[in-house]
Amino acid sequence: MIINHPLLGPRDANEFVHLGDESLIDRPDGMADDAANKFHDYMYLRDNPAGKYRELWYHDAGDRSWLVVTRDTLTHEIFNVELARDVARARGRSK
Amino acid sequence: MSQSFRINGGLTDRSKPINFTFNNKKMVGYEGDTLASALLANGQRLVGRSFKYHRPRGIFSAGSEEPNALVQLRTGAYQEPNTRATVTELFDGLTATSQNHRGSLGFDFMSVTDLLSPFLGAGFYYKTFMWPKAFWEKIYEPIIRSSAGLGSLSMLEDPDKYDKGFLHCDLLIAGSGPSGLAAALAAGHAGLRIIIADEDYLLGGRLLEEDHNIEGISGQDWVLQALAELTEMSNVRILPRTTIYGAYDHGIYGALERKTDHLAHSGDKPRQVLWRIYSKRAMICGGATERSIAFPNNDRPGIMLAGAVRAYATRYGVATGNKIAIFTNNDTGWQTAVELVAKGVNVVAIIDPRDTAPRAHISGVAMIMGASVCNTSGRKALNRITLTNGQTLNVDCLAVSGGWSPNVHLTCHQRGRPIWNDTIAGFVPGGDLPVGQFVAGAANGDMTLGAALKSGHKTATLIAKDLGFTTNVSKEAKADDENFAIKQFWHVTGYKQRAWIDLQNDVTTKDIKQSQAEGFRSVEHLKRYTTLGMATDQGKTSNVLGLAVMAEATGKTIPETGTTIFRPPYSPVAIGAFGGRERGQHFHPTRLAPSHKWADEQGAEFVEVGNWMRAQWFPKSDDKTWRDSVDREVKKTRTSVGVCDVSTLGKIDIKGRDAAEFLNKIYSNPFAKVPVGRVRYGLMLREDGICYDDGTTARLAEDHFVMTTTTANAVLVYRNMEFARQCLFPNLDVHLISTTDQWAQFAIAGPNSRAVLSKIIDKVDMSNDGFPFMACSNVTVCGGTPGRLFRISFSGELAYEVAVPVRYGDALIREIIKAGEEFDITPYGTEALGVMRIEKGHVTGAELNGQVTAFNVNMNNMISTKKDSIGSVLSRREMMIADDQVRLVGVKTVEISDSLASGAHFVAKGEKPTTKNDQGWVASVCYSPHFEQHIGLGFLERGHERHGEIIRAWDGVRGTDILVEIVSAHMYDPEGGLQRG
Amino acid sequence: MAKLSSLSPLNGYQESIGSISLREINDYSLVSLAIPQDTTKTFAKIIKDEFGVAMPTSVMSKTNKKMRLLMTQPDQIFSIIPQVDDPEKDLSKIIGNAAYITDQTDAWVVLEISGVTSRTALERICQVDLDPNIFKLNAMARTTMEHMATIIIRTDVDTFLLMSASSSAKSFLHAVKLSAQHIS
Amino acid sequence: MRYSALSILKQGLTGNKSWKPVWREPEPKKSYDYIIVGGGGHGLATAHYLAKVFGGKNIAVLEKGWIGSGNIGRNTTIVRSNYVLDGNQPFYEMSIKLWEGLEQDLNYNAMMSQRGILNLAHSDGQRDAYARRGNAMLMSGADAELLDRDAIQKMCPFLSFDNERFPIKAGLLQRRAGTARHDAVAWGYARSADIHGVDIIQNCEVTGFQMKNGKCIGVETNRGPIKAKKTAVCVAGSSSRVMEKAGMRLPIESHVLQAFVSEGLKPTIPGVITYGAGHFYVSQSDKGGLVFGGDIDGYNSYAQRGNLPVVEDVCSGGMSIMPMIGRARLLRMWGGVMDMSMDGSPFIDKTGIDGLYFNGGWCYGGFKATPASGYCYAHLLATDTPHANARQMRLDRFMRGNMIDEKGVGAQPNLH
Repeated sequence: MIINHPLLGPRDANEFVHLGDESLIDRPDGMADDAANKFHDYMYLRDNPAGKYRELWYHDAGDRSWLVVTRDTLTHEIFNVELARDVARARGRSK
Repeated sequence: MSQSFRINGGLTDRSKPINFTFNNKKMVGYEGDTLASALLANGQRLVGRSFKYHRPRGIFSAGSEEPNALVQLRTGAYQEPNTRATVTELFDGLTATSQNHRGSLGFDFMSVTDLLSPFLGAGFYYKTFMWPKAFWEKIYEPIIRSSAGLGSLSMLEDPDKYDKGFLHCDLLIAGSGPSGLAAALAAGHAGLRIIIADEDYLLGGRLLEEDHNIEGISGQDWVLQALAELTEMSNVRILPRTTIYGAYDHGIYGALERKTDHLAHSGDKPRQVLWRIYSKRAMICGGATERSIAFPNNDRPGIMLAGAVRAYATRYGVATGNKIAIFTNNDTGWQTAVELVAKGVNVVAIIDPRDTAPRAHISGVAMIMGASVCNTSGRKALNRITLTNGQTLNVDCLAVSGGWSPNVHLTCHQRGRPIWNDTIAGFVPGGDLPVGQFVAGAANGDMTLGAALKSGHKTATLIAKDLGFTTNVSKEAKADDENFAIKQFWHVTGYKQRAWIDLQNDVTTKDIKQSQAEGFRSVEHLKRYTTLGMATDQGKTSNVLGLAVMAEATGKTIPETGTTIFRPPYSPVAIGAFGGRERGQHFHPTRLAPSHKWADEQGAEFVEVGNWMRAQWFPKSDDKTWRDSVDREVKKTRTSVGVCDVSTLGKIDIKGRDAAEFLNKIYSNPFAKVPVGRVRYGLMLREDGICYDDGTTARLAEDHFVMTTTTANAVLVYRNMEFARQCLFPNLDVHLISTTDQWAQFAIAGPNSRAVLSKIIDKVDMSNDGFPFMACSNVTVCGGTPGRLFRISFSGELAYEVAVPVRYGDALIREIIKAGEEFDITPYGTEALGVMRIEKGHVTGAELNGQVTAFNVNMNNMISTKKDSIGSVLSRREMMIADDQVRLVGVKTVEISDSLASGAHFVAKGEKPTTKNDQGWVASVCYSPHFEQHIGLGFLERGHERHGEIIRAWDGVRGTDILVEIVSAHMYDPEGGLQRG
Repeated sequence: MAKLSSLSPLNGYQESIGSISLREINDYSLVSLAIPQDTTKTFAKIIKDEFGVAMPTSVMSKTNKKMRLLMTQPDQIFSIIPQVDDPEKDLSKIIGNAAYITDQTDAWVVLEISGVTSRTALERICQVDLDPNIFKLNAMARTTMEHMATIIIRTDVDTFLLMSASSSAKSFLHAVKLSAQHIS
Repeated sequence: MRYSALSILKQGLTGNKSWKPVWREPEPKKSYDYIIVGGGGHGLATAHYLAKVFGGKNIAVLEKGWIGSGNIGRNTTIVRSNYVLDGNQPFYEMSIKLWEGLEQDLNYNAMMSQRGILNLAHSDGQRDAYARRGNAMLMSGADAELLDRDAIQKMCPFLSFDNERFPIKAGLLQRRAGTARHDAVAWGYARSADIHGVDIIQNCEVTGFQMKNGKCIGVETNRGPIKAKKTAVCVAGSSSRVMEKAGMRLPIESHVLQAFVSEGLKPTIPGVITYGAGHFYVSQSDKGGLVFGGDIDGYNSYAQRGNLPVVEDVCSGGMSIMPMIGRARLLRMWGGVMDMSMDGSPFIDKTGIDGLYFNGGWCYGGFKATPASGYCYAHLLATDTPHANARQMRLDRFMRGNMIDEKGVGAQPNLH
């Protein structure tokens, strides 16, 4: 596979490490009352779609960026690649 | 044997004879021959035995689709099983032997299976060999295994080198026949960066094997002209002897280039190079493969594909027989006849099941329409054929054409399905091609020359436009279209003799019918039940025929019956080539510690820790065993001073205004308020609450920490912290720099460590008050070299770690040893390190194995409840903090003389070692010179409240079962006075 | 006490293989400059004013006699300068709080490969497209070769700098050397 | 028709004309007591044991394609019981015992071949972990032996014992492990289930579940609705896609695992061998092909195909530990969809929905589990209580913190 890095252009996927679902960005608040349930769902439950999937990749042998890749799990076609940091900020994560 | 079947013409160089042997028979061929063409020239008909019935077999094709002519090439460690003679270039001294027979090729004891064939039909083995139970492994299976398989490996290490590489292009063209060359010319002139690859060593495809005219010159001359043009272009890369074996995601293609297979010796150069080709677009111009017709006894040596007979005559100057008959259901068979006759080859008859007028007029050839071949004879070589009209003909070669199958393989590697085309009676590429892939020529169903040239040129021109190369549009080469009419005629029915479909796996029309009768009707079931198309030729000549027969048996059409999926590789690829150069010592990179050179001089034993080589111990002449060395190193360190290279530990510099806040989220114990100049032990959890890593982190400045991780987890910890930094807390001002390779770090431990270091460190108050336990500081060493000093202890002794830039590491270890001479300082390795940490009760990877919680290691009080750190929430799940969980304990053998092994399980006295009675396990052990017995660390149910208890350490796989006493993990200096002193 | 002598990862290795020459470069200092989100502009101005070098991009290094700058991460720049004893100290005087400075000189081995066939040799281990029209002069890429993280920079038509981890320097040299031998 | 040497003889003498279909092709009925969704190995085994052992009646297996078209038809055929955790090991040992009697139980030769599995260790730590595992195996009633370097060299002289990057330190050997003919397992179970009255319905895709006040009362299919007292899902790589129709999210991701087979060779290696310092395991099929594989590709996929980096990684591992295979040619590579669970271990459990049961999360280890999975699932369906050997394979184990994580890599499916 080839991942079109937003800063570096097309790179062979073997430079990257795959983590999993984009939703891992949405880490729940550990101090909240329902933290136990929230963290269970966050850590263990997956949509695992057959089709468009937003997933996290890490440019391990490259610029160390975490990326959010939108890819079709049936065809492997990649539609979009973003810097995870930008996505995280857009989702309101801060400190 | 003389080359009695040579005729004039062809592309072999008669001035360059080449000697070779087949089954120790000396033979001669010419440069430009393949092993197959040379064997045929020498009149060698019988070349191998079939897989199941061990039927005599001869050369069937002239290409990589060959199912029969598989030989063992070369000898000794170079022995290469299952090598297709039809694509093996002849080289001087080539040795080949036939395979899969007991006794000689001519007399194969195993051919008895042929007589038993009525009982060995499809799937017979599923229905028997079940009684008695014990017989399968001992008797039946060994027999099946030894008769199965084809060639054999030498069982010796492959002495050849292999390499890999990466290529980039705008357009990859797979195949150099008419459509491929037309495409290359068009794209080349347009300025695209192109790669054109062909599995053959000569480019030109069928233009080398057939007589044609293009633009008024012969097809072969046109090829030479085209190649001359392409060679001139700097934007064109021509790869002969290169098979595009697979189509992968996003325009990546796998290619195998055979660099030295055509030579007697590969020298010190790679035998093959495996290319990964990154293409913007790709054109598949792989042509088509001819198939046979299933008629009784259609597998005898001398029965060949018509196109192959034509190729041997035209390209190699070899007549495949003295009396040749042609059996064809389409017009290309007639073209073969015309060309053979023109070359003076004796064609006695052409048999065509079509009830039409002859498709051409060929004088001297009996043209028998509306008839078929219904039997043949000649066990080791064909000598007679019988026709459905009762006629018999004495022939030594039968050229068969059952039509052509476009080579759609590469279009299907991403699970695209080809579609059936009735006009050409073959599958053509479907609509769902891999992204960026196009197909032209016969591979796309353009079976005639004119059409192939046209589609090649047209497609390439479109691609050029699409990629923005618009200026040069070259003109298209023109040629006439030959006749290509075909009748869908698959097999000759109504006779009881077997008619073969898959020649290599011995699948006959009977097997297909039985498979249908037993309900294995889906194509995949058919393939799996009969093994149709699963041989080394992957059914290139048999799949379509098999489908057609199954379709007929089920009363369905071929499209309804479907097609199996083609999978990479297009033709088999040596495993060595996929392995490339990453073998032996170079399987993985090797990392060397800064003191490696010095340690090597000391005669240290080294051990792999991940990719690192670490000194395990430093033998002295009077050490009798490795244990003597380790015990000595431990005692010396505990009584005086020792030094150990700990540079392999992961080091990460953490900088930024929010560094402390960041670490407070990463570590489960508090880190926000670590004062500058102090080190703190940190426990790191995975988000799922399991212990991940531990280590010390030093605060060198308000905005600067230095973290150490275990050697094994350095990369992962860094990655996880980058995740936290970028994805979870994107607005913290914190930066990570891995400094593992920047710093050489040495642990100096023992009562005299302070005295030794005082000589190394420039002007630092080393007193206990001036530089107390868990202190850290930037320092200079040996008169000005910038360094870092930490007072931390893994051994439990008064100890320090001193770090300098790696380039000074070698010099520093020598200085430390010098400074330590008066105290008889000892270097110690990973074994002594391990002994001391076990004595002290420190956990490492052996305990923190990814399954263990802070609760298990009695550290759950380190997980702060006042903050939200990674893993804290999930670490509190009920089962993870349940009373009956295993807890970290120390163990001592009850008998001083007993030795303990890690991996032993805890079982109560008098109980059976069963899963139910399993109470835990021993995680790490050592002989402790301090306690003068074996001790260890382990995990035991409720272990924290069972100190003093005597229990068994049961080690069934090593056959030991001893009594141990459960003690606190902190066995050596539990109060920790020594390290603080 | 004697000042500590220094030893480079490949001890000044130099060799010609066919038309290719390989040599270790070890007369430099290398520091990592981590740039806080709010000081990017200040930093850019400082290096422009003080060193006359523009900000590098993530695919193009910037260079002059004084230094070469590589963007190795979105908020991290490597600066290669002539060798000094304590580059952290020297640079912090100029850069101040505009970046966090970390000496990385010893973390890397730097190998220079040059010669008309250098690209052909690199084809065997480098999956980045080195076509001169695409990977232009001073272009840089952080990639992997033979499982080793590598930074490659084009310093001339047929000359490349290869940077990899110092601890695996010998394995890295082997990989590059073998490629040169295989194509010579 | 009962299979025997005699039946083959008879048929052979009469031209093999009267072989009967191995299973019927019935039309689906309006309703069943049990519907098993998924005609793979586990589904067919479940049907077999449910009908034959637990006396279940009125059972249907619904398969969207052709039976055995899933991972049972595309795996590397390894059978073993060499786990360390008590949530796994007794279950897999039970499975081996069922394998050992399978031919007789099914009157079908699935070619279970106990030629052993050898796991190589390349460091002291790895050896000790294998010792702990081997002891756990013995405690469960399985067989295990810890071999030293010399014993391994005697057994496998062709392994790389010089110039190795990671020397062979020891090996864990289970002699009762081995391989079986994967397709035949599906066909054998199908044939036996069919004989015991199970309707095996191919080309019947489940498109939804029929719900009635919170209870599952049947399924919707492309061949019409079918009622069922109990609906048992058993669809491996498609687990998430199917259970999503019941509104469930699973602790499962679907990943691609590639496998490889070489050209046919005369007998080359004894049993199954796994490399402890690289991603490579290999065995040799009765037809002579080296069947080998390694890690999953590492990204979610339903595409049933993989990519080159893993192919090359696996083969370099093979060349490093077994440098004599260099001149053998790789004949075919393919990929299967693995239902990778969050801790690498499976589920055999009721769901939150009455009448709906789930079996999945087998990762890349489902083949060897086929008999025990079918048996325990049938037990659960028939008795509504989990079989003792599958009692930890529950869907709620993550909530309770009772993970069965053999590898110790945590909630990251692509690392298991």
